[in-house]
Amino acid sequence: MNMVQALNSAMDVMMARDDNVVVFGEDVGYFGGVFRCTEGLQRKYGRDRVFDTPIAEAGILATAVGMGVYGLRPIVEIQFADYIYPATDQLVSTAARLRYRSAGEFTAPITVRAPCGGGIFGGQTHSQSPEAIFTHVCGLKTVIPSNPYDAKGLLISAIEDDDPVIFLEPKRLYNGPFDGHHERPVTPWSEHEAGEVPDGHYTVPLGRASVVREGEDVTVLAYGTMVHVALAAATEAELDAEIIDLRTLVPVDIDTIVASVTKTGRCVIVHEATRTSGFGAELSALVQENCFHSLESPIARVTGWDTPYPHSLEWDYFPGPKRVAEGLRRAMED
Amino acid sequence: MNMVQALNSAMDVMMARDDNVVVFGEDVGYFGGVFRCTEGLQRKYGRDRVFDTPIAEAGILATAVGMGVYGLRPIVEIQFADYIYPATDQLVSTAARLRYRSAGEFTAPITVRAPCGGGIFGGQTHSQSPEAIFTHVCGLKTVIPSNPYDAKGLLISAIEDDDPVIFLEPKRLYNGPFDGHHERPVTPWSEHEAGEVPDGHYTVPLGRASVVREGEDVTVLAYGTMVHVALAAATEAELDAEIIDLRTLVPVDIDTIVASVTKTGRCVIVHEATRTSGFGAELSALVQENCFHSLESPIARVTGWDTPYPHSLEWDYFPGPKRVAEGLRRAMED
Amino acid sequence: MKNTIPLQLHVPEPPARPGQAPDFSWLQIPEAGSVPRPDTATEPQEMRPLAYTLIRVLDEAGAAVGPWNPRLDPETLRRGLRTMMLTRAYDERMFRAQRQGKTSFYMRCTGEEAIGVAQAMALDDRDMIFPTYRQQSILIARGWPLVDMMNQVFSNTQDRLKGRQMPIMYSSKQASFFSIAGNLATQFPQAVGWAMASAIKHDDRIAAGFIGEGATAEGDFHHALTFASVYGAPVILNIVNNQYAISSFQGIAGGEHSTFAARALGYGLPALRVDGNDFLAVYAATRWAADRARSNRGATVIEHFSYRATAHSTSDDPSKYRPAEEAALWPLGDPITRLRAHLTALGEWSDERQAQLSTEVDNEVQQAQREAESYGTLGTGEHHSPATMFDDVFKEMPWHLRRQRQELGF
Amino acid sequence: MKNTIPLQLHVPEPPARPGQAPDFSWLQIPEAGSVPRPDTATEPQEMRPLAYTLIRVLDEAGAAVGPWNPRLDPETLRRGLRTMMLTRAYDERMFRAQRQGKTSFYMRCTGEEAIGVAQAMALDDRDMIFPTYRQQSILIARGWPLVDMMNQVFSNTQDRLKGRQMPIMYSSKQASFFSIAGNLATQFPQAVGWAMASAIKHDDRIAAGFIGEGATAEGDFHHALTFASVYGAPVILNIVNNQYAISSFQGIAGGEHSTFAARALGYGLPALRVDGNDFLAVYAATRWAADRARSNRGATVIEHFSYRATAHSTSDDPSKYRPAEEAALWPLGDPITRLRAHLTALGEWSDERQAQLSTEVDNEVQQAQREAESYGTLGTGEHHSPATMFDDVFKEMPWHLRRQRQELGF
Ligand SMILES: Cc1ncc(C[n+]2csc(CCOP(=O)(O)OP(=O)(O)O)c2C)c(N)n1
Ligand SMILES: Cc1ncc(C[n+]2csc(CCOP(=O)(O)OP(=O)(O)O)c2C)c(N)n1
Ligand SMILES: [Mg+2]
Ligand SMILES: [Mg+2]
Repeated sequence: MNMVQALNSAMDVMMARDDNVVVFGEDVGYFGGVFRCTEGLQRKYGRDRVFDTPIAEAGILATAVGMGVYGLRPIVEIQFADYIYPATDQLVSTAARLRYRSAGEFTAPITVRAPCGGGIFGGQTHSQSPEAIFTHVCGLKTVIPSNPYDAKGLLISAIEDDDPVIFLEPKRLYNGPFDGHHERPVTPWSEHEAGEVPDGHYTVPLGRASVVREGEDVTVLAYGTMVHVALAAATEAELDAEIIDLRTLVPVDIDTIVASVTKTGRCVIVHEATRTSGFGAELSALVQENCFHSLESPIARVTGWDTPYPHSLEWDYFPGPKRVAEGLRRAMED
Repeated sequence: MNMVQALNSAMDVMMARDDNVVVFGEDVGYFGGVFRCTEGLQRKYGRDRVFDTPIAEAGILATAVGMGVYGLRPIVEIQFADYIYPATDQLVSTAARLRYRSAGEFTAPITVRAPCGGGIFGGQTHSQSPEAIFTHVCGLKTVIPSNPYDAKGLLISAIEDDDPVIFLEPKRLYNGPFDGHHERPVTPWSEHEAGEVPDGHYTVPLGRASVVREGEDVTVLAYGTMVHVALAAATEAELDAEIIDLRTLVPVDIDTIVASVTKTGRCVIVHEATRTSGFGAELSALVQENCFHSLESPIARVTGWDTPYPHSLEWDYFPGPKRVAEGLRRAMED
Repeated sequence: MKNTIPLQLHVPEPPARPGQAPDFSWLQIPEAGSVPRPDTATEPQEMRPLAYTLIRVLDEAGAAVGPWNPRLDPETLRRGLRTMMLTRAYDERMFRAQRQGKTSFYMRCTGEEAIGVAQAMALDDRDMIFPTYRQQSILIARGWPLVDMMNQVFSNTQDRLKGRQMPIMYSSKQASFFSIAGNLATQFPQAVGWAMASAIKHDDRIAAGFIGEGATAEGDFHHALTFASVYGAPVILNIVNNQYAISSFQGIAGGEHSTFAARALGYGLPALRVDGNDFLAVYAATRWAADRARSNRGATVIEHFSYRATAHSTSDDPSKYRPAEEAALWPLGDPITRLRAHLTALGEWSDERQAQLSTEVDNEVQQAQREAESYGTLGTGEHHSPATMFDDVFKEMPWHLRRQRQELGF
Repeated sequence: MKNTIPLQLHVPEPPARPGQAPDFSWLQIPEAGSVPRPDTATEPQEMRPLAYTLIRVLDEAGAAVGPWNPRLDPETLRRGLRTMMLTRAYDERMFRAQRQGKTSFYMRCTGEEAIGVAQAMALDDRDMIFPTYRQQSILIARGWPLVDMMNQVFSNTQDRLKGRQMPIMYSSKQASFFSIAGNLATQFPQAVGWAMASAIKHDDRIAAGFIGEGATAEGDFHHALTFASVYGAPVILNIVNNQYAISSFQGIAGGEHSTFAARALGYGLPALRVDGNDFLAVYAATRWAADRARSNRGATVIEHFSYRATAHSTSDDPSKYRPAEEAALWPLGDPITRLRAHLTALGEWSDERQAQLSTEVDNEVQQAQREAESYGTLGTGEHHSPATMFDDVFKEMPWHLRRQRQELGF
């Protein structure tokens, strides 16, 4: 399966198992979503469990909260992560805070799916990676898969989770493990082992990172598309890098991070989002707080620039394998 | 002047100097604002330059953007920083991006004033410090004053600035330099030298920190209320701490930070906001990147917890002088 | 080509400011009983005038008149009166408690008691309420213990919300009363979502959302009406127009050129505009709307036209922005006085019974307060352990919160 | 007490899906000339029916009839026809350029040309437009160079927006055409803010905002109408109802039980609903609304009833969700065909002149394209230097952006 099919399968499995699972969002019903992630679900589960909504992201989140309070488990799609901002208040002030403010009486077990990241010439409003904002909001979990197997397993975990989960889907990975070499064709997921996705129910737990490549020289903390870029960069820099796919940003898997950096003594953090106050800052602070005495060189951040995502210059913005490799080399210097 | 009067004076001065300055927001007109910051301005400058608005923070920001495009310089008040979330899309997708997306043709020279921070038993929706979110948004400047003199000078700079500025006002400082000792009465600003505020026009530049206390042992990076808490903590811990009041978070004054940490070799970061992905994370990452070889102990963060701001337990949430002093001692240990 | 008149900004001003005499000349009050009551099966577009009038049942003499008269029996009326009086007594006590330093903040609903009480009585107890902060009367009408409410107001050791929430931010799943939000308007589209869920599950429970006229300006209001219209959600969307949003009169919210009820029409939703100080009118309107919702005819918007008789909250001083006498002279009177007059006119009430009831509710409140205070007040500082501060952020506490709790010493 | 009917969720469905015959039976089309034209001084509440009808000027025979006939001279009509044809030719060329890999994306306004062109011609060139992504016709009507627009579409070295923006996100201060937003609806309340500023400064310029019927569901729409109503802002609030929002028919946006124009009424704003494929109707409605705005009578909402004749964008395939023939059979026809018929009926046009004009606009577009391509296309990769990526985030570049630019090697 590619990632779109894996996500579709996760929703399919959960809708079949649990009558309380409903799916809605802009264009997700008859049409099956602009990225086709919900294709066939309306036909299979009916219009009152899978439906199109008005274009009002705040309305989508608000009704999802109300449904969650009733006892449903809504999965909502925000067409692009860039369009989640109108829903900020409903997310921050309500979904994230409901359990706390009602001391557990009312909850919002919502999964918010949103395609994120660039690389499709989407310009500043179809390319953003806003994860850092959600990680600052207590009460929200934030998840970003990097491959179809994880995508399905994590999405099922997110749907089953009793807390609101922001589930960001790196749209550049929908069809294959894009490693930043935009000049080359992408191999399809069918040729990748993580494209082997079971049909049925399984979970990949939230809060657990995955060491996608073991190494001794330097630790790379990455998630989403950047996992594949980091893999390419490590190979190209000929470094024995240990690459960690965080998968869940909150709660982050601190043990795996600390174990790795304690071992390697060096750390490079990679993300596509703008740098200042990106999630890389939190990771850097955590590594520094927990591994200070192991660190042999400064923790490096390789990230998107602090500019909007530019249309024609997107490959100059994107932290591709060359820039990541440079970061790795820098981390090896001191 | 206390801080309310200083802010009022900044707006008064700017409205008198520049016909294009307008002030609006919820209850800011006839009533003069729930914290009285705009008192008397409507009477003085007329109803079409100072007016009440419908309760729609996104509408306030949107109309401010439109006015900015026309050529005005709107100052808008968001009644509590906690209520800025409905305006996120207008702030992020428009105000912050307008200069970039029009290559400088259209701009949004808006100042968004919002009282922030806790300590008034306001519970989770009248106590938040959401600055980190804005610092992640390229195109926005974020300012937080810690005393009346700076408040006036920085607000004038913000109004004169041609880019959108988020101007957060620690409401606990409106009446005096609150140092976290909530059990003691606060001395009024009239007894503090920063309460001596000139009547006329002057500026405190954006992007420049202030070293409020020089010291050799450890650097404290703080802003807003925490500046006063840090001062108290340093005295109580009997440490020769250098305390830096950042004043502007974006663009942050990296030179002052680096000079200080290079000198002291130790750094404690203090803020009231929740810890994870707070602005402290960015500061920690920056210090680590720029001063790695000078650091003698891990950079410590003393912050609000990753929970909503609780009503009755607010002093257990608030990072008061005791916790900051502990952080200072920890930084001195290694 | 162009007209050369210079453009002008219009900024609405209230009819009177402090120092001026209250002015009600703008108010159009139709006679009680004069507004027709269409069948609930009527198409919304045939009922548009109901958004521009005022449904009133109680006339000046205290008689219940016209087609909207819900013909309630005296027992029900007395229960309504008692609940309104209990609410007011509760408010007065809690207001004083705040002034005495027993808590940080309080908000009264004085003058607006009929809205919550009559609506609660006209609904089923299992119908879900998404309130604002001025519907404490609904909890009281549903028999929720005053002690429990006070525990919340005092943030004491028995506060089910563990002292986390500001006073008056009640929450009771058992009473089908949603957790009150600090961020205005958020609950309004949530009520629609809850109602949609009830429809998805072929349930028979409906929802009722509340919003102040000031907060209708938020985008959430628009989302609520849009989604309610699109999906035919079984929900009552109540707008409480108490003329003020803190210091701003309703013209600033957009009430100068239209009614708030009329907002509904553009979405194809029916709207009723009712005298919110008329217990019977509110009751009847609620029943009408509930009947529509329960028979799959979808949502109804109700504007309750009322007056915020006291300050916005304990932090507010209305004499700074409106004439002091405006409240007392409000032409639609006081809901308690009016229902009492009705019962008296019916021969079902007397000054003695009134005095007795007054003492009774005072005692009830006093007794509850004594108990609640025995669990502590914010002023005296008995509260939940700081360790509880880290609970309920998530269902299970993640490592970083556990570490932070340890940092705090727990 | 309760009705026992199980509740049901209503989910709107379009009249026809792929494989079904298009169904227009729901459409109510009043005869051209049949809708009265009130004086612009009329009170909004007296004009409510205008929100539920359809103002049409051009009849089936191509005659201009009724009180809304703007009585334009043939020269103006021919200019309108030419601008619409130029827009369509431009769209076709750019669409093909995208298919040829010269750019990443394109959006046509096919079938909606009259809306932008007639409105632009009825306004003053200094009136400020806050467009969506389907009003390229306004730029063209204002005489903005096609080459400049193409440079933006191609993100080439002459793109004034420095390749930053996706294709079609034009911006031109000189043409009083606001930078197009990716986030739907944001521009609508901004138009109101601009108009408020114009009023504050006693200027005589008005604003015109545009929004799709789908995007009216966003909170921004509500804020625009609320602020426009409260402050009497001199603005025209245009809703382009082209029946679709990507794959969703207008019922999903809330068009099943009401018109989009009718949203205005609840705010006390007047609304006109016009045949958006009728050049003369759009022109007349715009003039009426502009006259109101310029004489300090405030905002008008106009719903332009039209049909999105082609795909949403180059990324879209409408055959997946609507009958293929629906566009061709749209009962209100094509705006170019209709204006041409009118000119012909007037004896002011001929098939020869039409053919000639067609060649002329094609050549004009072709020539512009040749020039634009000489500055590069996205496909060939000539563009601004990556160093420019760091400009204009702020007026002055702060240290962190300077450092990042250095990191990139500039
Ligand atoms: C999003 C948001 N903005 C602003 C506020 C501050 N605020 C609290 S109550 C209030 C006035 C609300 O007025 P209205 O909706 O009429 O309700 P009422 O108080 O009259 O019952 C305001 C502005 C808030 N709580 N939330
Ligand atoms: C806030 C936001 N949400 C979603 C989108 C994605 N999107 C782009 S166009 C569109 C449909 C808009 O339809 P409509 O408003 O009717 O305009 P039309 O395309 O028909 O001109 C959607 C959902 C967006 N750009 N912005
Ligand atoms: Mg009110
Ligand atoms: Mg459309």
